[in-house]
Amino acid sequence: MVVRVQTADFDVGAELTAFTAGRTDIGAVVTFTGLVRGEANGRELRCMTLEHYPGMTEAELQRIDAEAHRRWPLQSSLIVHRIGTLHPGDNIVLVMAASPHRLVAFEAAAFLMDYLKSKAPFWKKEVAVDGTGSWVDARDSDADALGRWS
Amino acid sequence: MVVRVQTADFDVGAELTAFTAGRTDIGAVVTFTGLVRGEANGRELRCMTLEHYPGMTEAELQRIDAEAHRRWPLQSSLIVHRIGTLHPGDNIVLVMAASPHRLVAFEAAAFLMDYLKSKAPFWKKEVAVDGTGSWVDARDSDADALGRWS
Amino acid sequence: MTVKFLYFAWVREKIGAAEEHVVLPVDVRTVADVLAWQATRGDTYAAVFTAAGIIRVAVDQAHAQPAASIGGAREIAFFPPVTGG
Amino acid sequence: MTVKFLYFAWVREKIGAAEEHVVLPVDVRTVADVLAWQATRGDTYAAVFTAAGIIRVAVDQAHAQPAASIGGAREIAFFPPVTGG
Repeated sequence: MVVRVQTADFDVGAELTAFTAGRTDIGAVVTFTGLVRGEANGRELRCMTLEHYPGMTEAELQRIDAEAHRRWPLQSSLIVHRIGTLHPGDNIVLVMAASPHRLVAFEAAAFLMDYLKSKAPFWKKEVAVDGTGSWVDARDSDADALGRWS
Repeated sequence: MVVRVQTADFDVGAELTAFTAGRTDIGAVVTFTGLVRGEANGRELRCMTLEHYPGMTEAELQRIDAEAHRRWPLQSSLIVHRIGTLHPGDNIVLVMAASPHRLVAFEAAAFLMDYLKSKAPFWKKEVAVDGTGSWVDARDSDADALGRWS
Repeated sequence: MTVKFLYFAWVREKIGAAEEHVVLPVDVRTVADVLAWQATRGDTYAAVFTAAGIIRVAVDQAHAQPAASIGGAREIAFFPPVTGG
Repeated sequence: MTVKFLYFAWVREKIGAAEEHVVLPVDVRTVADVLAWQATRGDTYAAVFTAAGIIRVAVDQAHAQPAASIGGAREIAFFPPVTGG
């Protein structure tokens, strides 16, 4: 139910504390954290730039989040996605889903990530240690992952 | 690859920081947090006591963890389970699974929870606000969840 | 009809602009029409837009399929398949 | 053969003990045998162990099925289905 796009890092512990604060009805929280890997297609990475489509990004994340709530009885959800320049080991994305029971929380968190990967207007450009930049290609496996939910 | 049973609370943010510290090969971390719900079968809960089988608990969690590593290319994993008296809103269990890609991390974390629920020797006794205590029955849905992995 | 065009990622880099304001011909009515029209605007555009099926389109900040109408659109964005997460 | 018996959760509460040291008859060879033998040890044990199929058993800290041998076991635990997580 909360969606944010930001350049700053996020603090998973603080986000989780806020997510469940003052509530005693939540039984299960599934949290996904995506991180920048130091290697891509056999090349060592210096950094990565995340570009997005201001306005549409937030609208699309809201649509994805609403769809998850339509499909599952979620008590709460959170999507935080970083933009700008990120380095190996940095956080990229955070997704949380809460429900009374764990299966719903697992499914909804996986759904949010699959949809985000295929629908949210973000693009990654990788810069290798030799300075050469290249836009990341969309992966077939992400389209396949999306197919699970149709 | 780390398994702990403890009375103390756990700090998810600190655990996650330690889990990925100094690494740039991890792309995805899935974290499950289980919490004490304030209501069970229509009764308001005062607290819950978690009993376990010292020795076997750790051995069984190690077996479950090893099985997850046998099935998936996990880079890291963590299981922390609390024992003793817990109150509504308290943390009960923490599971983390890390891999280069998200599908493996999601599957392995769900697997760890399903196996833990059905195999790890913990027992919950709920105490309602009126003081009456009752042992929690095993749920058929947990046995069903386990069946997904065979 | 004047429309704002937006370009992202390698589409933006190849076109050499993030944004344009364009007067669309009246017979350009669908997403497929606007993609075909873009390919007629010179070598640079042709190189980007001739490879049909690669470029994704959003109309007024929502994903749009080739058959979708662009009637009344104020903002049309062109970009490669998304790669966030 | 002397074996340590452990009881957990409501099995422990009904038996009234967390631990016993027991001399097993020589013809008690499997998990099923030991469950049947427990049911013969008086009313309290009969009430707990006659409801066959409910009580789970671990032999030397590993889950054991009814047909499993208890030969050489040092520790046998009896408990209801687990409910952690």
